Amino acid sequence: MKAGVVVFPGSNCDSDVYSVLKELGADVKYIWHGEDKIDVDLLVLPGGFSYGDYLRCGAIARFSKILEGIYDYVENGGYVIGICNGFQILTELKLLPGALLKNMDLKFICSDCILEVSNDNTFFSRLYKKGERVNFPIAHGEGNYYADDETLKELERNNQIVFRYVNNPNGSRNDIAGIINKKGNVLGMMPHPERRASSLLGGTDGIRLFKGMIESFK
Amino acid sequence: MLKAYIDVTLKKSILDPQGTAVKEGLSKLGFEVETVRIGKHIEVTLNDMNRENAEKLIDEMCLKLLINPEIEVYSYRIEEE
Amino acid sequence: MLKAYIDVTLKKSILDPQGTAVKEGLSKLGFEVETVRIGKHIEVTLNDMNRENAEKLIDEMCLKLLINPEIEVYSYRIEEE
Amino acid sequence: MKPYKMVGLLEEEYNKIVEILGREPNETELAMYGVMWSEHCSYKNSRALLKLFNTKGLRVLQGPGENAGIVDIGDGFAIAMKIESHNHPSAVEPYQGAATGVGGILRDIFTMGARPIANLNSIRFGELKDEKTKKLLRGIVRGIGDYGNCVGIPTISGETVFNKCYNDNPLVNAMSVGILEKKDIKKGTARGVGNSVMLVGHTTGRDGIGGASFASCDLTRESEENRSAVQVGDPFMEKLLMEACLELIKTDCVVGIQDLGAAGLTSASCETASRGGSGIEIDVARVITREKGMTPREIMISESQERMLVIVEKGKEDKVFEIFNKWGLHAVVIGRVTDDGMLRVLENGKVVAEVPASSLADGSPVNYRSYRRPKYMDKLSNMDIANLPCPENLSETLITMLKSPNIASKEWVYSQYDYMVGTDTVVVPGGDAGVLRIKGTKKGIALTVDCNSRYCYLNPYEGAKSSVCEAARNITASGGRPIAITDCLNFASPEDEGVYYQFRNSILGINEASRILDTPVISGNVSFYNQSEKMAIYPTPTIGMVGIVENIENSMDIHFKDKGDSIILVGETKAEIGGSEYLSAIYGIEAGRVPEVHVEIEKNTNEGVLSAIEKGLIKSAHDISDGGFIVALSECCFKNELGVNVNIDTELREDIFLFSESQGRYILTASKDNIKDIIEIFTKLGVQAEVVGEVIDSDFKVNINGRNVINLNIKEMKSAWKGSLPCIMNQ
Ligand SMILES: Nc1ncnc2c1ncn2[C@@H]1O[C@H](COP(=O)(O)OP(=O)(O)O)[C@@H](O)[C@H]1O
Ligand SMILES: [Mg+2]
Repeated sequence: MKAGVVVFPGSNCDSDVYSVLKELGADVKYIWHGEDKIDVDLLVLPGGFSYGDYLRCGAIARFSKILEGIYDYVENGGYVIGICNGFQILTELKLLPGALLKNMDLKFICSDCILEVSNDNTFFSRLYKKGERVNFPIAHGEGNYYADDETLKELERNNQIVFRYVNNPNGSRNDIAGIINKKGNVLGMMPHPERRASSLLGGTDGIRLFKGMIESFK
Repeated sequence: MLKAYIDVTLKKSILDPQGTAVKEGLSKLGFEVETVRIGKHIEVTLNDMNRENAEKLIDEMCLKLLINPEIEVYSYRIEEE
Repeated sequence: MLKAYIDVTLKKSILDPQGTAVKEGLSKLGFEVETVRIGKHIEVTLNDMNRENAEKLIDEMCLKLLINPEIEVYSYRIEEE
Repeated sequence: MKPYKMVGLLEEEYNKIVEILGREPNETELAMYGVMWSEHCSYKNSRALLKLFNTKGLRVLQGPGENAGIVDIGDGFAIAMKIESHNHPSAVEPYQGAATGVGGILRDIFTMGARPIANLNSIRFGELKDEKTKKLLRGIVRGIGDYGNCVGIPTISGETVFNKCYNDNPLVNAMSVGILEKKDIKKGTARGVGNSVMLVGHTTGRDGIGGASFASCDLTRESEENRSAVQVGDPFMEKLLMEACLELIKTDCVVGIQDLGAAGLTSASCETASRGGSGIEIDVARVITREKGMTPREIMISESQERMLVIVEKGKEDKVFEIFNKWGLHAVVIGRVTDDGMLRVLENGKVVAEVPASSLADGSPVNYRSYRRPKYMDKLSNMDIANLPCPENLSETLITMLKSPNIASKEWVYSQYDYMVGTDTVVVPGGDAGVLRIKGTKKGIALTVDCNSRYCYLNPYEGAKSSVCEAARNITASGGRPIAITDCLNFASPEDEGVYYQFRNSILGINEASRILDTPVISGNVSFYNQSEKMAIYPTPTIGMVGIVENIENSMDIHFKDKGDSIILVGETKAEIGGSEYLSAIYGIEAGRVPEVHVEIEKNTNEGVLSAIEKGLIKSAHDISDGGFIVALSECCFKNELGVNVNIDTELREDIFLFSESQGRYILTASKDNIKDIIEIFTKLGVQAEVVGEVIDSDFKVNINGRNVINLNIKEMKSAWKGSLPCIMNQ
């Protein structure tokens, strides 16, 4: 599998994801936001504060050169994972429905966070078991997932919710922590699986997400 | 030159915890108010052009970048500078 | 009921990183504008009172809580609801 | 008002300037002297004493005098670190003041060629009763968090202290730590006639004009109206600037590099010139300004953030343009290096200021201030505290202690900081020191900031010594060997003889501990005039410390792990509740004799703890500080919700044993099999260590001389401790 981690001005979890993929033996590279060709099997939109997140999170990054071709790429079955800021960018791109609002208590939250796997039947989550609880840390100020009632119903109906918070930390509707598009090749999630890839750093729950993706290509 | 004053607020149907927090803050200081909503205020200075074009331009900017229609609404006024 | 629409912006001499970023964002989309400044927009609904009192009240709220006169300025209009 | 007064200078200082120049300075020159000779930039009231510091050591690659100090950690790597105050700006505009404090300290680190890898902060507030203090706490924490989070630097440790002496003067001390390869060290030096002087990063505006002199005066009404002195931070720009500078430093075109902090372009240019023994000529017309019509004076002293001065080898400017262009940043050549030792400022080719660079940088008069032991000290330290009644219900007393803001969990604070970004944080906030792994090696570093300002108030010498020792214990408990100090000396007015006594004795205290522990002072900062008309802050010499964890697998946290493990108390408990958190929180008294600290014993004790850790004998380690044995014991239980059964034999009164803050103590746990070996280690070192109990399920039971004095449930204690700050903040 060829993976590419996009570097926007203001990305700061780019090297964290890169290292995890690299350690797992993936063929991974950085992709500068100003490049114009997506020539990988998996595109990673990493966490951080692209363009300072100054207007709305992800609002400006969405117009990066590299993302011009993302609709075609997704249409043709290319995989995309957006983590934290990456999730925000995916909603701004409308590749995923809804939006991420300020956390309910208005504070940035960094902490461990227990999630329940709601859908284990995706390219991304296949090494987890439905109902299983995992600990991925969160670190965000605007992770409060919002979609209108209609959209929520549809997400539920199509089984598009992949991860849910066990103790909702930010006010997200339906405890949503991560969702996938209908086609099943675009995942957006607020928690950081890349921060749980070593027992030295508190656990390895996150590593299966990356392993799962890599193994799918073998 | 023209100046557009744009106000962006969350849709009515969406909770505004920031507004609620400010309302509470005001009440602690003894100011009792009915509601508070908080949004963004954007001032854009444009080169001279006719008003109609300016309005079209501002609408376009709002819809493309300045707001997210999923969650926000906007209004504006344009003045000569 | 009265509604006050308050706009809070950074003082002119103070850097507005948000505005700068948005200006560049707009320019990438082909919108060339002179300047962008971003501030807060606050809507406060008050119980009925005379306009003069309402203005006094809003001024007080602004200075006490809503703004920091160190770096921000404000303006507002009041309308009947 | 006399013009020199307007820029904050004294008559004799003005006369000295006239003498240096052989003429009257013009307006621009005077403003430049005003900012450079301000207390904040010139250290005129502290320089003489700072010379006393122990600054040398085998590991020291760069001591005080540069933007940050650097120590060697082996394997070709070095650590740069520095702490700095942003007290005054944060008092006036908490969010931006604290944010720009973080921004400034980060630039100090990457200026040295180091990539910032961790931030720390020490923040101090008045009593958490009134809305004003809560607003400060909210704003300052958010400011620190937003800036560091956005740049992507984890904030891995810190301290948050409340005391009424900070009611009008909150303290914000920001510390940053970076890593670099030894060969990449860069300095803020201008050399080589004809080399280009480039200004990179943000544009220059009118914000923050006069900030340096602002930081050097009392917080009176006048300064509250002093409106342009606050700056707005742009962490996004900082991130880009950091990446661009680090990329640039890897090329061969940089001769010197220096951030623009207080006193802006003036200080960056005169300091680089002065360090390099050269001169600099710049044309302000080339500086990109944010506003039209800025005067040379304004451009020279603007403190607009996120800017750097780079001295570039002649002919290699294009490389700089290329890199900065890629990151979407400005870079302009504003001048060149000369050999006449002058800082010459031109405007479109016309000279508007011309002064000897070194006279600005190092020429200010040095004040040898007089000092006298303040009267309150004897009165307070002789106060009789032995006759205070012992509380009847010590369980209740403990709960009250756990809820008191100084003891309560600081999660409300540090959960607003991204402490994991970068995926190197091995020990997270909430314990003793924070620990980071160093990728590509087996090593880690441990980091902490500490100061017990109540001790320093009652006895500056012992208090400062204790603060160094506490920092060293925090490092040790995390599995690190302390190697260097950065200090931030926060005091009231140096013009007050009593304050100067506090200042002098604090330095002597730091120095003694630093020599014995072999932790040289490699960088630091002084902040005076932390006082209002009503009160002065307690002397607050904040100690930032770094230690090496030889094998990162051995890093340690404070949390009890398994039922049945033995609890070991290391060190001797004496009747030392003077200046304690107990006296303050329960009796409202801040007096008494502060605990004695014997640095030699501390050193031995630390050796013992470290050796037990490195041999893999123990499972948790926590030092005993604020709140004494019983508070430290409680803190070890919370994370894994385990309890204790502890039996103490002592001659001391029960409350005194439990809450005494005797120094040099730790709580360790280990499985029963290892106890013999551990005790032996300490016995050999002549350090007291004994098993006092064991880890059990969920009850917290303490018996003294066979009598049960505390009987609580861990869940109940934890909710008191954890819920306290959020509860107070939401009231
Ligand atoms: N302002 C802060 N920033 C980051 N971490 C903090 C802050 N305040 C407290 N902490 C965390 O909480 C821990 C406990 O604080 P404290 O009781 O002061 O510790 P100690 O007495 O060991 O220095 C600190 O070691 C640190 O990890
Ligand atoms: Mg400690």
